[in-house]
Amino acid sequence: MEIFAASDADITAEVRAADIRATFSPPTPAQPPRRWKGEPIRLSGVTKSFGARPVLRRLDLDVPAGQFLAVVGRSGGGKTTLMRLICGLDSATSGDVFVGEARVAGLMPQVRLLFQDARLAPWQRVIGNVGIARGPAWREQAHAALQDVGLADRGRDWPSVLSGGQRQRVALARALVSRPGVLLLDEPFGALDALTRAEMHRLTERIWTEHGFTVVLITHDVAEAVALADRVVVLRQGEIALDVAVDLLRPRPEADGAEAADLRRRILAAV
Amino acid sequence: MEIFAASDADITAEVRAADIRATFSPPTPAQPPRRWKGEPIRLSGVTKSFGARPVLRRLDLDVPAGQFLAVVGRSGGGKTTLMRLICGLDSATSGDVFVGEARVAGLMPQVRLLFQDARLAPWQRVIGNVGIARGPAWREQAHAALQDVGLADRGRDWPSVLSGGQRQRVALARALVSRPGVLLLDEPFGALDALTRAEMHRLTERIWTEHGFTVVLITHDVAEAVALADRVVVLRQGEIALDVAVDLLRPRPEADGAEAADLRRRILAAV
Amino acid sequence: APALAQEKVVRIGYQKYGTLILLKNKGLLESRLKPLGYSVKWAEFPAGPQLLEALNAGAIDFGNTGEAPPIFAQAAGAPLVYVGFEPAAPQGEAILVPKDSPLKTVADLKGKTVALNKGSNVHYLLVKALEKAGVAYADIKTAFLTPADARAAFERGSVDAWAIWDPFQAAAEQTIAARPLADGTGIVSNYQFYFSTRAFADQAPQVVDAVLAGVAEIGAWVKGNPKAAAAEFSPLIGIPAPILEVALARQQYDVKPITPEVAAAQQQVADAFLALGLIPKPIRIADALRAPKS
Amino acid sequence: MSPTAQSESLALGAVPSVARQEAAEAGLDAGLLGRVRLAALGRALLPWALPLGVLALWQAAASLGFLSSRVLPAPGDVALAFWRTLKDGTLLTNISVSTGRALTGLAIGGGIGFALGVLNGVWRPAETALDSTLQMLRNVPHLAIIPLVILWFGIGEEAKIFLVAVGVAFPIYLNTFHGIRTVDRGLVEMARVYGLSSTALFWRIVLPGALPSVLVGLRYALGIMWLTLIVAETISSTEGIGYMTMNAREFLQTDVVVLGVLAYALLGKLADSLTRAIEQRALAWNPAYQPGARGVA
Amino acid sequence: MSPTAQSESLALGAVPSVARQEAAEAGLDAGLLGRVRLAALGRALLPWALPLGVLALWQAAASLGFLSSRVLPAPGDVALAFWRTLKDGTLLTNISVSTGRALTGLAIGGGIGFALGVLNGVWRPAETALDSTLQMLRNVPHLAIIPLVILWFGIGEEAKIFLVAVGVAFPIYLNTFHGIRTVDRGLVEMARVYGLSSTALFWRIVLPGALPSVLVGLRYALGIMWLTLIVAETISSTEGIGYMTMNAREFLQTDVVVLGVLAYALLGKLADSLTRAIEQRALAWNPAYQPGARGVA
Ligand SMILES: Nc1ncnc2c1ncn2[C@@H]1O[C@H](COP(=O)(O)OP(=O)(O)OP(=O)(O)O)[C@@H](O)[C@H]1O
Ligand SMILES: Nc1ncnc2c1ncn2[C@@H]1O[C@H](COP(=O)(O)OP(=O)(O)OP(=O)(O)O)[C@@H](O)[C@H]1O
Ligand SMILES: [Mg+2]
Ligand SMILES: [Mg+2]
Repeated sequence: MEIFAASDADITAEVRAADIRATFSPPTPAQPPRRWKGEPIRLSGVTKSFGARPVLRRLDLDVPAGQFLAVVGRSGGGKTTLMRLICGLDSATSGDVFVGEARVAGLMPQVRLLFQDARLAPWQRVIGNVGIARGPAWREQAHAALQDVGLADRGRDWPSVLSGGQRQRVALARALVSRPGVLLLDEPFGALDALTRAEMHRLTERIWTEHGFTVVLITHDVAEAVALADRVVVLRQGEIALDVAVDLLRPRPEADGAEAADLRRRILAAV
Repeated sequence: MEIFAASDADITAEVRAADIRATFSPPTPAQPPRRWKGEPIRLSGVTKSFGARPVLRRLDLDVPAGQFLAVVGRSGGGKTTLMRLICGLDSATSGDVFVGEARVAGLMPQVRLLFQDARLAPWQRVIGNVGIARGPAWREQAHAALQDVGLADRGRDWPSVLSGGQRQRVALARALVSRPGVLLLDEPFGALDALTRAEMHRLTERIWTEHGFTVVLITHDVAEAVALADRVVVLRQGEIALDVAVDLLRPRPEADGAEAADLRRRILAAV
Repeated sequence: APALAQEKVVRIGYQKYGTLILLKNKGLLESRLKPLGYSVKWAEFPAGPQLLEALNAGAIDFGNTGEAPPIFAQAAGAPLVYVGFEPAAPQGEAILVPKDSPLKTVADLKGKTVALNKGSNVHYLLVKALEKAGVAYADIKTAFLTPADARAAFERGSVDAWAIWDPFQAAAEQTIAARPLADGTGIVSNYQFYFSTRAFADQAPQVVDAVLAGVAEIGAWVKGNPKAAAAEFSPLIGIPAPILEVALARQQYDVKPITPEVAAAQQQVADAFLALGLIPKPIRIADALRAPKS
Repeated sequence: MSPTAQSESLALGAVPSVARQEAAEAGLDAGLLGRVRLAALGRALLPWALPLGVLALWQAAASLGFLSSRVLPAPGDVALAFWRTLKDGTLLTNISVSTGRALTGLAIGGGIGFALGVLNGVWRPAETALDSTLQMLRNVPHLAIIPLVILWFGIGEEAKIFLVAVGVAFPIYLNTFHGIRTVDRGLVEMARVYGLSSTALFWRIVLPGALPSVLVGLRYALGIMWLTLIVAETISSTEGIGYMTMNAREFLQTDVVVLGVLAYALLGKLADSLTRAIEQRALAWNPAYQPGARGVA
Repeated sequence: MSPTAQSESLALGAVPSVARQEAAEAGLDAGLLGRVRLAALGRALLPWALPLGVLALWQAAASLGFLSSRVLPAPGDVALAFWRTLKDGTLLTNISVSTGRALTGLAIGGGIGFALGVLNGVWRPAETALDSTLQMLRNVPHLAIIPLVILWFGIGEEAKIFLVAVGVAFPIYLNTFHGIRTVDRGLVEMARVYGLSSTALFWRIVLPGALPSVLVGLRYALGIMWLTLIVAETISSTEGIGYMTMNAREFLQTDVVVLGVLAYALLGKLADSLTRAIEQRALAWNPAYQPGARGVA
């Protein structure tokens, strides 16, 4: 019976390799980022329509491994759709999506997606939701991740009693704890206040720097895009209206210089 | 059988009165805002705990009729809880909440709440969700509201195919179409891009000006609070950390003068 | 151990009311069969049709019922053979009416509703009684009900009369003073029959005979000690002893191999059922008799 | 397992669009198109493969003498019985009489079960007072209470319809109750905050939310409806499919018994297809109920 | 209706905290506290009010001679029969024999129904191939296929257990299937994106999501389990509660019949309470299943 016979073998092998690597290389935060673990993403001529409604039109996009890409665009502009194509939840009407070497057809094991809605399993406690994949030592990792997002004391709660922002942070913890090759973040900070948001920015940036995966971040906050990303893409009417590199030194303080302000203005104009 | 015997009589009377009023007073947008329709909100010594966790501590708050109040605070700070107390979905552990003349005990018919999550009924089409209360001429009103939020062509769709921001706008349309005495908005613009957000600001402001209901708006965007509200309250650890009036002339352009910037800085510091 | 493993079994089906259950209870059979290398496995059935259903499926080797079920079984091709009968007991079935019923004779049944078990011995009784009274079968209404249901319908007054056999007959007579319009006397025979499968009767005739001998022994005992038998029977089936005594007294206990007269009477029943459309094709009782002993 | 194969058996709701797309591409090629049509035909026939296979095996076993025809007649014999009873009209009479009883019982019992499910689902005090009793009643065997039923309703149609009604009431009750209890509370809150009257709340939120579960109850009840008849029609019947079957069993007419069983099976299938049609219409908003939908995994 | 009264009967999940708060306030006053305890006792007894009321009416009707004791014996007679069968041990033997059969059948049939529900729920091809057949089989009346069952399993325990297994399999199948099909697809997507293997997906997402519905199926099956025995124990039995009841019915021992019916009712209630306990434990995350929860409206 092959009902549930996903490519488990591959996944286990992956996990085991990562495990061994983790065991033999002691964590050294001072090291330069291990970018090699991230995987490139490539879209070529991707069109996606729902019925007669075209959402993405012949999109071409190259994201090098380890890049932090921010995607900005109007509501209903196809950003979530783009994410679903990259992780293989949907398939393009035409055109090809590649992650790493492989053409995307079906779910990609190295890609993780933080959904726009939190999608916490109501029957798993908060800690169980963070460590949903139950890798080795998941409990400690999940607990550490909860601490990172400021919810260390909520691990034993049911998700249903959390506030909106707390749920979003649990989802963020779950995404960050998974340490993937490609991380897709669909508005991960939308329900957070300014201070919490800044903390989460620093957290995301730190883990990305340590781990070196490729990140695609959807955000409506242009300042956020400029503060976090290596490159910002504006999606308008299914096409790329602007594709701009953010060449600012890290760490970047919240309010940057004139260069950042100029960038923000350019991006806002393109949305 | 009294199972479903809410205070329908009262509601119907209300609706009928409103109806008659609407029939006899032609819509005149040039008129000064009919503030008298809004109702005041008063909290006195309100404490709310979940189990051993106190969320609101002896809160006192007076919102005059027709005021546009913004509430800002950290994630998990009890903002949503406050809203639920005002509209009667939850009851305070101690203290009293008043809306208009009445002490809140059970649902208040004159209060409408836009929930933090969109809460669209999946089995109602978009237009059916907007006109969920099915007042007289609901279809026309719902259609107009959808047009206002930029989703005129999506009325016949199921909510499940909408993007995150589109759902939020449907929920906003539903809240605005209901023309209540008190409107509670729990992060209504969180999933919207900057441009759409500005449009929705203008829409909300316009309908509030026309209709004169009391508004409590929860937002994480301090600029938004300053741009929209008459008054901003910062909720910190269950208490009011800042309560400041925004005495800026309307209409207020996005980027205001130094006064607004100063206000923003003060509020941010208090969060 | 090998001897035990080779011990053969005769599977006997019985009903709650009849001689076989007493035979089982008294434990008379086991000693008779032991010398033949057989042990007994008893199986209880709620009624004759179910018993023959099991016989048909090869789940039992021996059993007894009234006169109606074997006719349907044979019509269905069941491999049963008649191996014995108890003498006629025409009083053991009757057509009852409530005690204050205006009906006085069978002829009064015209246009009335009679409750009965479809295709049972009382079905035959009703046909024959009507025939004798000169009432066409089509002129009465029938309500086909099992005894328990019929009793409820009878007491409620949903039916005017009830064709029923013992011990229900005796119970109705004694507890609600139901009045018989007619019993089987002079109309039908009401035999009880013993059956085996063709294969078993051929393969182990001595066992069949031994069981019949056991039946005869217990029959003789019941006949001699009706009170004791009723007392012993009563808790087994939950019918008060006084009622049982009446019912037992109306039975005959003298098991005999099938005689040509009995076979002919049974053939009449079969033909009557054919005429009623209860069986789809004619059957010959003679085909289901035990081969004469050589 | 290749990624493509994986998407075939494991992918989610999204995949139908892949299938559609593939079909569209295939449309360019006439040969492929033919193959696609053939595949669709295969999909339509697949549900019947198992029953027909069993039928074939059965006929084979009967022909080769593995099965005693006394106990399980050959399909040919059953077909003959079918033809016979069809010709003399008894089969259709029996089915139509039973259908009448079944539907009347369903209307009454289903209505009561639904009403009780709603009542207990929306109103806790009612649940406290009634649910226990209903759970006890549910467990009372029909066969045992027939004398009581006769006492109450006589031996006419009422008794039979009563039994059917009792039989169908409980699955509908249980599933309605469950469906209502698990309606999304967030939506109920929303509806009340938006001033929906209790009636409106029921029709616009509670009922649609409970509907999938109610339909499961209906589906089960449609089976029970026929099954109860086999008990009900032992009460002074001369017509009806339950009567036909049990009467034939009494008289060991196995061909008619099997015919009856097959009739039951087909009536059950019919009722089930009906429920599915209702589901597809009434739950059009729910992707899980649409024809193109796949399993969850 | 005043707002307060409204909140009593109509308010949502939130209201238990009101109740708790009221209780706490009441706690300050000893008299009130007593009243609160009394109210709690009342709530615990309320479910039994209706059955006990019926019992009282029944006794009254019997005492006043409205009921023929031959058709429906007085409660006193039933109590006597209870005492009699309890003393001679037959009641307990019958119940324990039946319980053994019931649980064995439940384990087998429930297991198969669950497995098929899961299989067809997660894998569309299986559904296409099997569901139709199952819907047909579901509709085959037990009473009619007893000859076949005897052919396959003889007249021993196997036949009875088989019938119970068949009876319980279908409600569990239907509800498992429905539960799995309506699991939140968003969560399934999430789980797959987070690399859960199919087994993990099943245990962590699909099964918990389907559990409420599976438990409804179990609840129904626990009733069917007992009910089937009344048919199964007509196959050559001398023990069992179904045998006891039907045998008594055969011989018009109405007191024993009613005793049997009552035993059925209580066993059903017991089984139901068990399922509720399971629900409250297994669905602790779901506010709709907690004891304090109110109806939706
Ligand atoms: N399954 C679907 N069926 C039909 N239309 C869909 C479907 N999914 C998305 N759409 C439509 O595609 C368009 C793009 O949706 P998408 O979710 O990608 O937007 P988005 O850029 O993420 O917007 P937001 O910022 O509001 O989340 C929307 O108009 C949406 O209604
Ligand atoms: N039903 C409940 N049971 C227990 N705790 C709860 C419940 N509802 C809310 N809480 C807790 O109360 C606190 C305040 O929640 P609330 O939803 O009011 O926050 P909030 O200010 O709206 O936050 P956010 O901005 O993240 O939405 C949180 O810590 C939350 O976990
Ligand atoms: Mg989106
Ligand atoms: Mg909130």
